[in-house]
Amino acid sequence: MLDIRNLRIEATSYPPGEAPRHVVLVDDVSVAVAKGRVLGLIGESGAGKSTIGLASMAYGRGGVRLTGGEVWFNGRDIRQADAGALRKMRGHEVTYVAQSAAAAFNPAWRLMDQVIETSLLHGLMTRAEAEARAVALFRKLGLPDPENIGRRYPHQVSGGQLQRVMTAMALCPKPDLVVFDEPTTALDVTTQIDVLAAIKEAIRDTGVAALYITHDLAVVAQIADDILVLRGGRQVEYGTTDAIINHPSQAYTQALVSVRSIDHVEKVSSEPVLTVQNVTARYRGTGFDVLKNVTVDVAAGQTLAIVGESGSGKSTLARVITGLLPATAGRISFAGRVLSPDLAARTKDDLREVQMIYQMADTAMNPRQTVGTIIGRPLEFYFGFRGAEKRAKVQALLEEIEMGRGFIDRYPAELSGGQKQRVCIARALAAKPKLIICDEVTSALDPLVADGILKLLLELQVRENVAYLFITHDLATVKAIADKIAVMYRGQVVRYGSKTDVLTPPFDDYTDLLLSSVPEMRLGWLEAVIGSRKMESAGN
Amino acid sequence: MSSELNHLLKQAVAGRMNRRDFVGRAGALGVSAAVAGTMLTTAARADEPVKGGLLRAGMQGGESTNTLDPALAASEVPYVVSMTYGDMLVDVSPSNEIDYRVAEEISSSPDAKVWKFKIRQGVEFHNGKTLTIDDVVATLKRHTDEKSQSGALGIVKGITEIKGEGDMLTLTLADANADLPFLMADYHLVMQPGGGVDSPADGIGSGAYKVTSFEPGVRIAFEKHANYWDSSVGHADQVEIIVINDNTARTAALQSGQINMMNRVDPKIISLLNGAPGLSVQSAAGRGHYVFIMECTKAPFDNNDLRMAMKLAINRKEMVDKILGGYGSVGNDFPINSAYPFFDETIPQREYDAAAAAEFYKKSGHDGSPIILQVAEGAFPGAVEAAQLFQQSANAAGIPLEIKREPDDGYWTNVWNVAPFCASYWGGRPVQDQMYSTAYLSTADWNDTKFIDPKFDATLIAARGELDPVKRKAMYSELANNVRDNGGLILPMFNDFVEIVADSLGGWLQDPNGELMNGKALVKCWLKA
Amino acid sequence: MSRIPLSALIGLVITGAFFFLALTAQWVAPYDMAAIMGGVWDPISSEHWLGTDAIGRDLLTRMIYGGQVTIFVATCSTILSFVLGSILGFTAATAGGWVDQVMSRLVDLVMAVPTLILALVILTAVSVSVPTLIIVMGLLDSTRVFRLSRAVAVDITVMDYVEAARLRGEGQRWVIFNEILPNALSPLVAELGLRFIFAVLFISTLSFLGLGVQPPLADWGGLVKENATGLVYGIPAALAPAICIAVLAISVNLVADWVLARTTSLKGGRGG
Amino acid sequence: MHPILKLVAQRLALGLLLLWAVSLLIFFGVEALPGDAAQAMLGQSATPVALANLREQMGLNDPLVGRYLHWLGGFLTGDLGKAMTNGQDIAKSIGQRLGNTMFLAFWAAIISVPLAITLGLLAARYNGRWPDRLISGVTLATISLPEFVAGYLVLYVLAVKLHLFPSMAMIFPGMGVFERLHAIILPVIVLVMVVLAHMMRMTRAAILNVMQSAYIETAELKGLGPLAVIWRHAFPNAIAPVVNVVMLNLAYLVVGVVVVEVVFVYPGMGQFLVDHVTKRDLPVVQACGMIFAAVYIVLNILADVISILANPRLRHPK
Repeated sequence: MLDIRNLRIEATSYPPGEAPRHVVLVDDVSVAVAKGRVLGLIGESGAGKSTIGLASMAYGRGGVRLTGGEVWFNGRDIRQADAGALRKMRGHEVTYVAQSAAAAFNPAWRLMDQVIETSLLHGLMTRAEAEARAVALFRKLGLPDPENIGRRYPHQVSGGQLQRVMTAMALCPKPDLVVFDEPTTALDVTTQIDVLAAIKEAIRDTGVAALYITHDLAVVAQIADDILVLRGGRQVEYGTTDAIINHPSQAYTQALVSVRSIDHVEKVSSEPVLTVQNVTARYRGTGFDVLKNVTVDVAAGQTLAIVGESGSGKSTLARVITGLLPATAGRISFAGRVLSPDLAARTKDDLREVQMIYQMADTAMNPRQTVGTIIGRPLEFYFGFRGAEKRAKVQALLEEIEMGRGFIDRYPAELSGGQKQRVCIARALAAKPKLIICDEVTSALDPLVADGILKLLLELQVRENVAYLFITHDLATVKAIADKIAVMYRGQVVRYGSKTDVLTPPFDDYTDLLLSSVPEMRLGWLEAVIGSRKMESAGN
Repeated sequence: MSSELNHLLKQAVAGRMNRRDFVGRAGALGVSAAVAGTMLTTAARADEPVKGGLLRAGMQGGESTNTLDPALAASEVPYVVSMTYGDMLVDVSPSNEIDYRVAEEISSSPDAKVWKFKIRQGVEFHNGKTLTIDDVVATLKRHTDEKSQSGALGIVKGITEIKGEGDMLTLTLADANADLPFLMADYHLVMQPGGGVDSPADGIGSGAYKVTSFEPGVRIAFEKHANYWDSSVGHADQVEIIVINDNTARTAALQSGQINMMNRVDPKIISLLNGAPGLSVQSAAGRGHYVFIMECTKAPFDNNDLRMAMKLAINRKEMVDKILGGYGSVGNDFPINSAYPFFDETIPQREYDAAAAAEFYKKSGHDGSPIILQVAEGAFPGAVEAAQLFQQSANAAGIPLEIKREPDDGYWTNVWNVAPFCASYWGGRPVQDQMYSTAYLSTADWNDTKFIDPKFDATLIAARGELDPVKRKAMYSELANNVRDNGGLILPMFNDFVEIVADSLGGWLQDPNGELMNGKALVKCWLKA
Repeated sequence: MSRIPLSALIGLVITGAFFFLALTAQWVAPYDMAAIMGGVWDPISSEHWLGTDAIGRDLLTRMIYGGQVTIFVATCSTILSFVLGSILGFTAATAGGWVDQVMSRLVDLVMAVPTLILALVILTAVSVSVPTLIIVMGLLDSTRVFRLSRAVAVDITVMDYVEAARLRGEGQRWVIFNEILPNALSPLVAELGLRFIFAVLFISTLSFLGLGVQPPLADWGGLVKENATGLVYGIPAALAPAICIAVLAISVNLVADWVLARTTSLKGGRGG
Repeated sequence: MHPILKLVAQRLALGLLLLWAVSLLIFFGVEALPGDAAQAMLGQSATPVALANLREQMGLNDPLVGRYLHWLGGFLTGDLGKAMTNGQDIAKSIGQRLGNTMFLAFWAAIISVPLAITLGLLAARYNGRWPDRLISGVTLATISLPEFVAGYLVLYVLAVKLHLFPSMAMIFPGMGVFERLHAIILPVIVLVMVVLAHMMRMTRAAILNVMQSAYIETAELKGLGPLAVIWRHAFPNAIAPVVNVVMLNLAYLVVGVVVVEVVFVYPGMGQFLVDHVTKRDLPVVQACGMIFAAVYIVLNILADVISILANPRLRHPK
């Protein structure tokens, strides 16, 4: 039904103030989707998977153009089709499920109106029929209160539910093909699994073909019939899911499959550098505590991983420790001394010895400062290094984070995601801290890159004997790096101890849910988990 | 017919040019005398008064702060308003004779100290009430009351007793004054029911038109006063004054036919307008004059040689051309011109004479430090430019004249009558005595040149009581020469009233007594059929 | 920087030319500004390229000097308003809390009274001179700059790198001048252009209402006023300065638009 | 209490506070200026005696604070007092002028607002193509033209040369609506020229800004046509900024038209205020200032409320 032959996609980008750049996004990719089949497109960011997905709707973002090959859909080459014909096709024969439903829904409209918009626009059915179908889909996708949820506005619905509504929107006009663009990436693991299941079921029942785009092989393994592995716009490997997962032939694919291969043996606990005792905190003007009576400590030169889903308060804990959000109760002592709860009241050394690395490296660096300035500032600020001396030290640091001295005069915009994060690490190191707070430092990165960062962090920990407070929602990462783990849920620590203790049964319900929700790279895992959960719920 | 001939004809009909001149200049355009003559007569015949219609004047000089109280009238619009809805005892005719209005007969005691005014019968106010002697007395009393803010206070304060019996009003004066009838024509002295004591601003008068709508600073509308006693005036059914302070807008309004006449024409555009179809420029030599005043009591101007140097160092002709666009006449350093009765034409005209000026300047022994002339735009139109011209001519004579520009705001309070040397404007007065008494008598409030000369004062007082015209003229001539040669007044120019009327307007006459035919244009003119 | 769109290029050239003339007026102008050397509104001739003005001064000369006054006053007041407005705006944004509240409310207060009226009230009383003009206009305009720079700064202060600087223990001045200012610059520069135009139009309007600089000095607005009466008779004298105002405004606008276009891709954006 | 009502209440309270502050500003501001009503009125004929008389009569000799409180008392009881200069009842005289101003502003707005928004949408639709350039170019020119120049040009061409419309916009009581409309055509044209550009550019900018959002892509992938995308999906989310700039310009139409009034001799608030400012007629200046400030504040509140209503997040909190 969809048949892409030696597709070539190019784009011209206009960086402000610079000469336009000409880039090839996708080159010589051929792939086919038969009716009712699901094709998984996998690859890192920049692999061109989304571009191909949109290409199958003959749509190009910004200056993107299809410059070669053919895209046959329902028996016609849509590269030749005119705007009118394309418009007829889009939203009717092919529909699209975007990565972030929260952004992809028009905030000014009620959900129902958006869900049925295309069905009415293309005159496929009457409003009544459309709404009936929408409600049916809502129910199938396991949305609460399917009759009325359509009357809500996007902001009134949770991210997981929005993603399902989006799926319903895509399925409503009875399309032949649905393009799923990372539909679960933005979700928490525990939510992701449900959405995943719902999508899979919906696809099976409606019998549509699907193009499923993701960077997470484990996820795609659960849902796709065939998988196309992409890298840098070229196809690496193409085969059935079973073939790709169990017998990958290409080195790159193997790397993807065996990702998270770091085995980190936890160190024996030593005396703590940071102790957080019965800390409670709330934001100004709000009525409830975001942190309730939290007690953890970080041993010198070791890593405490704080695990939890969004809203569990793990990032808040970081803000409390740094003093950005003064604790209302409890006490934080660091390197033998008590830290004042308020940032303003802390000594220069307090500030220096606790450093922070952010999730979004781009917003963590001033776009108007060079790498040299960014890394150099702490050196200057804390140790008063200037001029050549400072420059030398910065270059030393660059070496340390495995980047060339040449980067010293670059601007953040000129760096890749991984490089940016490394620079942030260097900036933290420059202060010679005893503790670095890492807030989701890898979650914005592609798996392989993330691995690199983790490895670097581990090495640095050994070399500099610095402790990490490692905040993440990704258990794989935790397994890879932590010495101790604290599981947080709704502002409280529900499970806390050494890695092995925390990760070995018996579990409390939440930890169990959390652990069981992490996608595993084997076929049928999804069914297994869902099945077992059903049984449990049936059991009690 | 060529536009120029057309223009000449208009001028002639409007009375700006006598028949002989017209025929002469028409001849210059190649029109035979006979043709020109007939032309004029036909044009003139087409000039009989026409009744009815709506007459509109577009005027500068009105603010939304104006009031209908004639006592407080200060700027042009209130002045014309008073003249339109109100009558005084008398008017002054364009030819400087007494034109009887509410009074129909005047007589005085030989010493000109007691004056009798016979009040006209059957004059009716707009509210239907008949005007009585009591109204007249009350009106004059209101203006003579020391506490009133009346603009006429200075004029009538010489009156010691106001008496009315039957139809005869008797005014007794402290000092003799042969000009009293002229003073009674002052536009503040509008006859009001009960003297307007209770409601001065109700706009009820006895004039040819009654106020129907008063929007200060915007529009004042009148309609004919049906029972007005004098049928020779008040031709239009309705008249309107529309306040248009912006020059361009005013002219545009006239051109697009929304108004029939306008005051205060910007001299710059006159040359452009002469050619314009359907309009004619009317200018009347008035008594208003633009002046630079030196205070004779303050250094360095306490030195008459220096004063003379300054007087000789100004180029009057250039000023008239550049500042007044030619619509004015050169001054002669005394505040009187031909518009006044008893004017002495024989007094020699003072010319610009750099050499003589330099001479006097040397003689004065001035130390050469800059002489500061303080001036503001508001002093008179083009004051700053005039000052610049003065500076150029004075510097040419080696006199270190410098200009200091002052803000308009508060100029009359903070600079005029305070600074030793500044620019000013005088509107003129109906008679010489009044002009001199207001600003040159040693004791006058507004003696802005601080000209103090007992002999001058004595002659001025004597002239007031002098009923013999010949003697009187001689006296005034003496006063003029005195001010001219010893005073602190530099008078470069008298400004004309320059106005534009549409051809649709009939009955226009030149009147030196004030703008828009001494404020009577709406009352005396008519719309041609 | 390498490729400037044609429109912006034109804008730059013209603006540059105007500023050049303004700077070199004394040498470029053919005659003395105040010298009366012809009749009233003489037509265009070889010795008077634009004819003469309402009292016979060379119009071209008047225009060149007028440009000098207009541009000088506009520039100074714009600079004043920016230095004042942006510093206060940034302070308000970074300080936040009651400081921000007080400042913002005060600005609201001033803005609640129409600018022109405010200017009229002040200028009718204090004697009008170039410095007073600059100060009055600068102060009045700084309120708007305050609003913009505050908005931009607020957008920036939420960035992680500002938080990082705070965590490092940097002081207020460093945060304002090293973290915020560089990123707020481009939108501000764009606004600078627009403000400059408003200043030009504003001073022209003031002069038109008779509250401009003092004769014989005259800015373009004043020149329009001086010669406006001629307009009704097709005397172009008034149009020349009017056109100058418009052309200058347009060309600066073109440049501003371009700067704006370049900055929208940037974090902080217009900041409203 | 519903958050919107709450917010409106807050804004109103704040507005009143602001209004009060404005009254202080104007009163003591005008007082601080050199010169006073008596001086301004008497002008050249200001003898010390007359000055003293008038000051006494105008009550300029009473203590400042006392006068302010007296004014405030009157104002709160709805009595604007009488003008110092001509003793006219302020409420009455302003009422008429305000009516005129509103009349002019109303028609200018009726024409300019829809026009501006339509043009803005078009410009956004053809972003970067010739319609956009044309529209932007023209509006740019109009925004760069000083009001009085625009005024004179229009006046010269339409009134003096072509005799199409009256050059003066005289309107007065007893004039029919159509007469009035005919009278104000020119000033309306000029005002539209003045405010159009600003609103149009903001509309365009706001739309283009929204066009960056992901849901616009969703809409396009739904197969909607460009205009449908802009009108149905972009515009509803661009309302807030547009409304704000519209309100700003409406306020301008009411409080900022002095120049146009001067050029076309229109009896509006602006000219009225200027006259009294130069005459230092404090009560009138005060009253006008309050009205202007009130207009500005009310319009701002209105803008806030509308943009809130346009935003479901605030309209329907979770």
